Amino acid sequence: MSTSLIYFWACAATAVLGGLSVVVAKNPIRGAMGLLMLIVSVAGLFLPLHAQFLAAIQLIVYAGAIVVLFLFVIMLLGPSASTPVDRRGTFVRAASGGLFALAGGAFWVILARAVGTGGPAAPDPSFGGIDAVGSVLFTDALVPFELSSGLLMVAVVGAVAVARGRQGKRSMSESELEVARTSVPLPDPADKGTGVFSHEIDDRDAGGHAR
Amino acid sequence: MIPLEYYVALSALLFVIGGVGFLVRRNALVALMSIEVMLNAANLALVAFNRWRFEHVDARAYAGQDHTGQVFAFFVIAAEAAEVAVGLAIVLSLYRLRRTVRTDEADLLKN
Amino acid sequence: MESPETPVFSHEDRASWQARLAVIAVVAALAALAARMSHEAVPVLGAVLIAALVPRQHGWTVRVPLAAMAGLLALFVVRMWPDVAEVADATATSPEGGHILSWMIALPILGALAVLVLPRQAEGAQRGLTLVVMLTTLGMSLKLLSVSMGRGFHFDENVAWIPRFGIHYHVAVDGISLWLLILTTVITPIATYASFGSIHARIKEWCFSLLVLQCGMLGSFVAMDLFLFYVFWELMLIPMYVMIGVWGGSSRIKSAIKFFLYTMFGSVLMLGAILYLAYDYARVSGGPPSFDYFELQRVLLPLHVQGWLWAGFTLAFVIKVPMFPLHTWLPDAHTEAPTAGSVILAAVMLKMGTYGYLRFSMGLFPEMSAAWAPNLAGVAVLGGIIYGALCAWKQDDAKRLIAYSSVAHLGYVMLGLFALTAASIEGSVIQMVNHGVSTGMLFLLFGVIYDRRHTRQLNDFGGLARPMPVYAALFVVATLASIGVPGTNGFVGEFMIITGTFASNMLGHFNGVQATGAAIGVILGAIYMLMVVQKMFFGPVSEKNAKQHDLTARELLSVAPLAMLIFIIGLFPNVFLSQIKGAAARVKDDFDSRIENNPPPMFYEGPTKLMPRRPEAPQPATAAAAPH
Amino acid sequence: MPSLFPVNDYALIAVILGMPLLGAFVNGVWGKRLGEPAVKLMALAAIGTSFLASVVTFFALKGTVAADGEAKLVWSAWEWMHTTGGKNGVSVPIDVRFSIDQLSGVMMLIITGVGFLIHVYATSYMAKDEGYARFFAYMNLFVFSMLVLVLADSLPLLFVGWEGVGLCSYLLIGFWYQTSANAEAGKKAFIANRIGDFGLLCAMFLLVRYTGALDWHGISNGAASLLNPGEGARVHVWPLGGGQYTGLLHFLQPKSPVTISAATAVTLALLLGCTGKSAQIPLYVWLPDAMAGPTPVSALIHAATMVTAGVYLICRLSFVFVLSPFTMMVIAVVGAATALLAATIAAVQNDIKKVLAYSTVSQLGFMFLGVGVGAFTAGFFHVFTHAFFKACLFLGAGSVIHAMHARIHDGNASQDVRNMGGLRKWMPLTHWTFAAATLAIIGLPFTSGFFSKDEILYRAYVDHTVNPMPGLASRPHGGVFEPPQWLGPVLYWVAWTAATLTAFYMVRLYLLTFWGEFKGWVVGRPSMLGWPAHHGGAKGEHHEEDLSQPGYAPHESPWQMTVPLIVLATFSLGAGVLNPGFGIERQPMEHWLEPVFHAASEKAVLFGHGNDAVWAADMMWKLAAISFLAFAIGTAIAWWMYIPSRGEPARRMAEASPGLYRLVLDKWRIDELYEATVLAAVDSLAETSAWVDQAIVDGLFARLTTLLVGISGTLLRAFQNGVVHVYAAFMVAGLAAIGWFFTVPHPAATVVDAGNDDYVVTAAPGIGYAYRWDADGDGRWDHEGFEQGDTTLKLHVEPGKTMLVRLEVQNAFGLVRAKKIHVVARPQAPISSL
Repeated sequence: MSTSLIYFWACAATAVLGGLSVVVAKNPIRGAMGLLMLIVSVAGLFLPLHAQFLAAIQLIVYAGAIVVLFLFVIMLLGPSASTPVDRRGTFVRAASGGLFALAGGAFWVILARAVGTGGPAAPDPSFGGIDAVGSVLFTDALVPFELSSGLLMVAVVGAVAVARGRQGKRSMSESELEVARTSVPLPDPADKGTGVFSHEIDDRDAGGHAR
Repeated sequence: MIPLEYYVALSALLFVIGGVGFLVRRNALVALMSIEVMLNAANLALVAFNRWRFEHVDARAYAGQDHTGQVFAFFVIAAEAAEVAVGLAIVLSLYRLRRTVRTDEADLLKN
Repeated sequence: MESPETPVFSHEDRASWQARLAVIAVVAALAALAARMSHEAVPVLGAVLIAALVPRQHGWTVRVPLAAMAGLLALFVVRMWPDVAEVADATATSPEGGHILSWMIALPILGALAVLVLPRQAEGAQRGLTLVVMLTTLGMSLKLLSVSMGRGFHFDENVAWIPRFGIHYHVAVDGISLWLLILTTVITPIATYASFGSIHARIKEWCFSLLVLQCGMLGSFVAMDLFLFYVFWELMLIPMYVMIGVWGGSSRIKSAIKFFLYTMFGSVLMLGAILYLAYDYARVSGGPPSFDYFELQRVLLPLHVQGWLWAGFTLAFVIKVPMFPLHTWLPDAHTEAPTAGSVILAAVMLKMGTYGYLRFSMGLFPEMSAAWAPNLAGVAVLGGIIYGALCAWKQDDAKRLIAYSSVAHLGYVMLGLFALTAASIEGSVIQMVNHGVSTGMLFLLFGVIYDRRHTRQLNDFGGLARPMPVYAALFVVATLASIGVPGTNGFVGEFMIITGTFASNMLGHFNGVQATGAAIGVILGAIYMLMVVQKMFFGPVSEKNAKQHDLTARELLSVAPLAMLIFIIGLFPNVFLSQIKGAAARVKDDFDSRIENNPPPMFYEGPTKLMPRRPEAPQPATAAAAPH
Repeated sequence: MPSLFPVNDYALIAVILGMPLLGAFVNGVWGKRLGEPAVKLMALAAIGTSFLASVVTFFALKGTVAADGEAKLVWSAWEWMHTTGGKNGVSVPIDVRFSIDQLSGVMMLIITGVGFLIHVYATSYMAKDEGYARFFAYMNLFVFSMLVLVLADSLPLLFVGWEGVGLCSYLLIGFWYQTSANAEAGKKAFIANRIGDFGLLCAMFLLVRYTGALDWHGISNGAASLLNPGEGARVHVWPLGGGQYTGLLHFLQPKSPVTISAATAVTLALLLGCTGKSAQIPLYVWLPDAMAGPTPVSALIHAATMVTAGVYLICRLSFVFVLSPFTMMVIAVVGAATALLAATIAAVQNDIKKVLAYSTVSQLGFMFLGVGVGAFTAGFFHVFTHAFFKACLFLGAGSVIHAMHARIHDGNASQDVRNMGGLRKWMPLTHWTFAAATLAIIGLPFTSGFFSKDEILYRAYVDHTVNPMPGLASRPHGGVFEPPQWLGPVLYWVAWTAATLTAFYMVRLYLLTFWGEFKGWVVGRPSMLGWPAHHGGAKGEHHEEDLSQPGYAPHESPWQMTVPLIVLATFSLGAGVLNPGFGIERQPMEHWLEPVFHAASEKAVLFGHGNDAVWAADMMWKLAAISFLAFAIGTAIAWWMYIPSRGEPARRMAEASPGLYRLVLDKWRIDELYEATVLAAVDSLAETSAWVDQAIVDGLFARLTTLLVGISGTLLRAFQNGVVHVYAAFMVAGLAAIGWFFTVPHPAATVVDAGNDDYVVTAAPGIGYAYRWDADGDGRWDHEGFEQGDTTLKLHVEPGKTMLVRLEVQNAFGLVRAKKIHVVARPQAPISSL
């Protein structure tokens, strides 16, 4: 059992654990931590596959930015971020989950059969390095590269527009008011929201126009 | 050396976990996170095949063909970042409107 | 038909009428003398003189264009007179250069764009530009007549457009599409010129849609590449939808949508069939797929496959024709369409269906066409000719009546195509042109009375012959052409179709019954058209009709060429038939060569097979031809 | 003269045809501006020159025919069109060719001659009419169309004239279109003619198919093929489509299909056309209504020329008609029946023009009878004589109506015989010419009517038509149809009664009009009181005259009207001399027309009792006596009834059986019969088809589809319940289904013909598929395991042999599904490139 095998099994175990915790955790923060664990272990797996540049990117972008963003949002939402346990519609969800697992398994069988066996031999060291991937990035994959920059810009602008809410002159439109009024159980004033927005909620009550 | 099936099996498992998570959990945030899991699984498969392809296929359509998998994974990450940003923004505005993140509540588009 | 206030001539006018008669005698002598000198001059001179003298109330602004029209048509007949020793049917297609067809398609589109550029207020400029573009297109289309068509394809242009999918910009004209092209380039300017009298809102969009429509129609008549044909087929649809939807009558939106959906439903199935055929060709020939008509003609498909493809194509064309079950969009479209829209829809767009069936359904799938010919001929006779005429008889809305009469007339055309003898194909091609001329003229005339009385109900008119004698005379001429009285153009087509149907062996033992049914159509035609003439022109004149003034200059000038064409095709059909004869014979021979090997009942069930190219097909596009 | 106009390019025909056309065009277009005198001059000049040219042509024809009987003067203008015909679909040219032979020569003379006289008559009859130019334009156009009909050298060109005449009669009957009744009558005439044209159209496509030609010469050459035995010349009548139907109701089909010989089919179709145009039994209803037109129109069109077109066509195609004795019998029977029916109706009519109209129908019945029994010359000679005396009668009636119109303006009243009487005192010329024509029509011996009608009666009794090619046309079961022996005598006696009735009603009409005292208005000097009322009225104003006031006596018509009357009267008396019959050897008409009809009658028309000429000869004098008896009885009864007893017996008979009298007065209610049956059927069919089109066809394709789309829309909305998980569940279900579809093995293969007999069979690709072939079809797989890459198979199959290939597919999960594929190589018939 060579060290690489052990190394592989370790990373695989942490990855699966992380994944499970994302799914199972009651509290979203534990989920975020599980996600972090998953991302780090996947980055680890990239190294034996000669994808050093990608492992680095994974750590920086994923771990550094996306998981942090998640945590940030979870903190914003506070306790209501975790949804109460709700038994309704379990059958539908369980059925779709099971079906999905079955499809995943079948897919794996086909893929394995198509791929055939045999482990990879050691390529030369420059494979997967930053200069190799970088050169490809800026020659053949230039167009997707520029496009992805555009994509990110759009995403940022979108996020700002969506999340900015209505600091502007218009209060909630009639339909939103009506919907908000009808279907959401009124939180009892005692339950002071701990989320960052909680101040906003109280102001609105005080301002009276939200009700 | 670790044969390719191991990597493929792992990515399939992770993918399934992410998928089940997305389908089962009612929480919007967890849904987003399980998408992350699925995408990571995909990245892992991409890189694994990229590595495996180096020996088994010698036809080079163009010079940089060795790293196609990795470049593709790179762009998956970029797309993922954009997706999460917007996703979370939506969750926030949902929260502001309905003060919950339960996906059942977000049914404004009902019939 | 004379107007009531006849000046009573007293005796001292005797000198004036003697002078007039002397003039007539001199003119007659002059014409006789010219006849002796050169045969060419006489008809042209005669036509010019007669046309100049005919109109009564109108000044020289009407007489000169009328005379010019008459002179041109006479020159056309004399110049195009088929010399007895018909030139050997040139199968080899002489590659005439000059890109005439491409220019004919491009000019309307450029004109359309130019109209868009003009300022919205400059309505005069827009109208002028549209007419100039259309007339130049007409001038160019006359160049096509310089070549005697024979059996092959002329003015062939073949350039690779999208090589990967084997799509070529391939246009060519042959005996079948020649007269339809010229019908389009003649009818569109007439309809446009007439429409400027009644359409006063949104002139710019009106001119734009007319020009785009003309481009679509011209394109689909010459397209020899199925993809290109489909592009023009769809291009044609939108402007007509807009014309009905924007400038139409009361419930125009409903009819426009109905028209659009009917045709779209058919053409979508056709698209599916085209794609399957192209890729089946690729599979069999090993190379890239090809949408070229002559390449796809080589594909011999097994029965069941050919059945579905043929059904896809034929459904699209049957809806367009329209034939019996799928014809209900036509009356609605016609009642709501503006006059010019109706004229173009009836005169040219309906021929798209019949031309398409002849060119594509029969060209690509001869076996299935032969198998279904008897049944469809039955539908054409019972559902089209007799049913259409009976429905027309019971309509009290004028335009609906003419729409149903179009269903009846096109029943004849389709019967000619199903019968598939040389005479019946020629008859149906010439009948397509005839129907265009006579129904176009009827719609123009209905437009005249609609602009005055704004009603289409026949019972509102009565005794119009007294206040509007010239209108009544022209209407009777159009009615005679529509009924098919010999000497007018209607009879030529009907006679050839009926005799061709009886002499056909493609209709099983039903050729007798089909021919008799078609002949019965002649009676029904007389019944409903005379009912219209009776209700509109004879009988006591009601007070509202009494003070209607006769045809204005614009109306007379737009109807006159069609009236002349009615008699020219009626009396000298050989000028037209000599061009169609070669192509009709080619279609018949192509059919026979395929049907001999697998006559209808015992069909070809083997794998798809590629057959050699047809001799008359123009040279395939050289692969190396650099795309323009 | 002949040098200027060679026989085969006889340009003078262009003048004969061209002048009326020029007249029509000039009057039609510039009539208003030219003024009445110019229009009159133009019209008369056109017909006059055409008449002169006809006379010159006639003499030229006489010269050429003297040399060779079969010769024709031919002028071909241009090639009109072409169609497919004959056995193997050869192209049959149809060109604008006119030819004059003996038959059309005589017809040409009648048309232009009588036409010219009627035009002169019309110039004064229509003097004050406001549509003067339009009238003469139509009259000239009519003469042109009639000449085209008569001079055409082919059936389609005849059809041009045929429809042209129908069109002109439509325009002329509805000339005074202000009153819708006239327009209605015009429409009825055109549609009735159109039904006849339908018959002609069917005849044309039959002829072009079986004889392969449409011009007279071509048809006569190909006429034999109309009758050749076997399947060739049989027309399937019932069951439609030749009995291929093997479905549920096939037992309804007769054992052997009902077929008739092509000759009978063609001739019956032609007969339908002729009855339409010449107003015989089924389609005669339009002629009496056509009296709504001006009287010169009735004279020209509905007496002299157009109505005889049917008889002309039968004479022209006599060699085709003779091929089917059945049709000859039908023609004879139709003719006799029409003669009798029309005679009975005419006997009770009170309108002078209606009586003459029915008399025309009856006389046409005689002509059809003559032609039907094979006596073409006799039939045609009756056409010749009838043209004169019937035109003279109509013009006479016109001048009487013209006179009555002075004070009785109402259209019907001025034509009612009961308002007339005793006009012989004031209108001597009209009276004598009318009398002469009456004597001719009732058959006074030595007048033209006597000779022509008597010949027809005699030949009806004696002749017996038989198929000229008995050997050829043997029907599958038994010999050729032959009319029964007793047919001749029956036809004779029917015709005899009709002749008697003719004599009766013509003499009755003559006596009521010209004898007795004037019943119109009190004749005397108009008193001063009534002066303004009478003369103030402008011509167009239709106020009712106060008839009790005395008014001027009806005055004689001007010379333009009486001169033509005189000419026609003399002809109607003297024309008999051309073909007296009765064994006199100088038969100029018979000799003149012999070359035209000998092709038809030489073997087909025999004498009765087995062609016994002696029996026929002595029967002639007996029959002549009996037919004179018909004339005598009819005249005597009429004279007795209306002069000595002043019409009392007629009134008593009317009271005795009012129902029958009313029935006959209403023309046996045939019009109502048609209304109830044929027209009602077509009308209801039209109503149902219009309703079906609106409700069912439109409903099915337009409204039903919109309904379906609407319903399916609402159904699918129910699935949008807003819960994201449900959507996700659907997505996963979709994914699973597609996954299942792709992984389940689908064994499919396509066969491609790779040329020179080898075929490539390619199996359809799939994710993770493995294949196993059995190429030689021997049941054992080529090799045990499944290979993934083994997707194509190349086979070499000789033509005519069938190869069986089996394919088995295994998918990624080991599921296996087998499939048999046939590779068929058909007999490789050489597909010629052309």
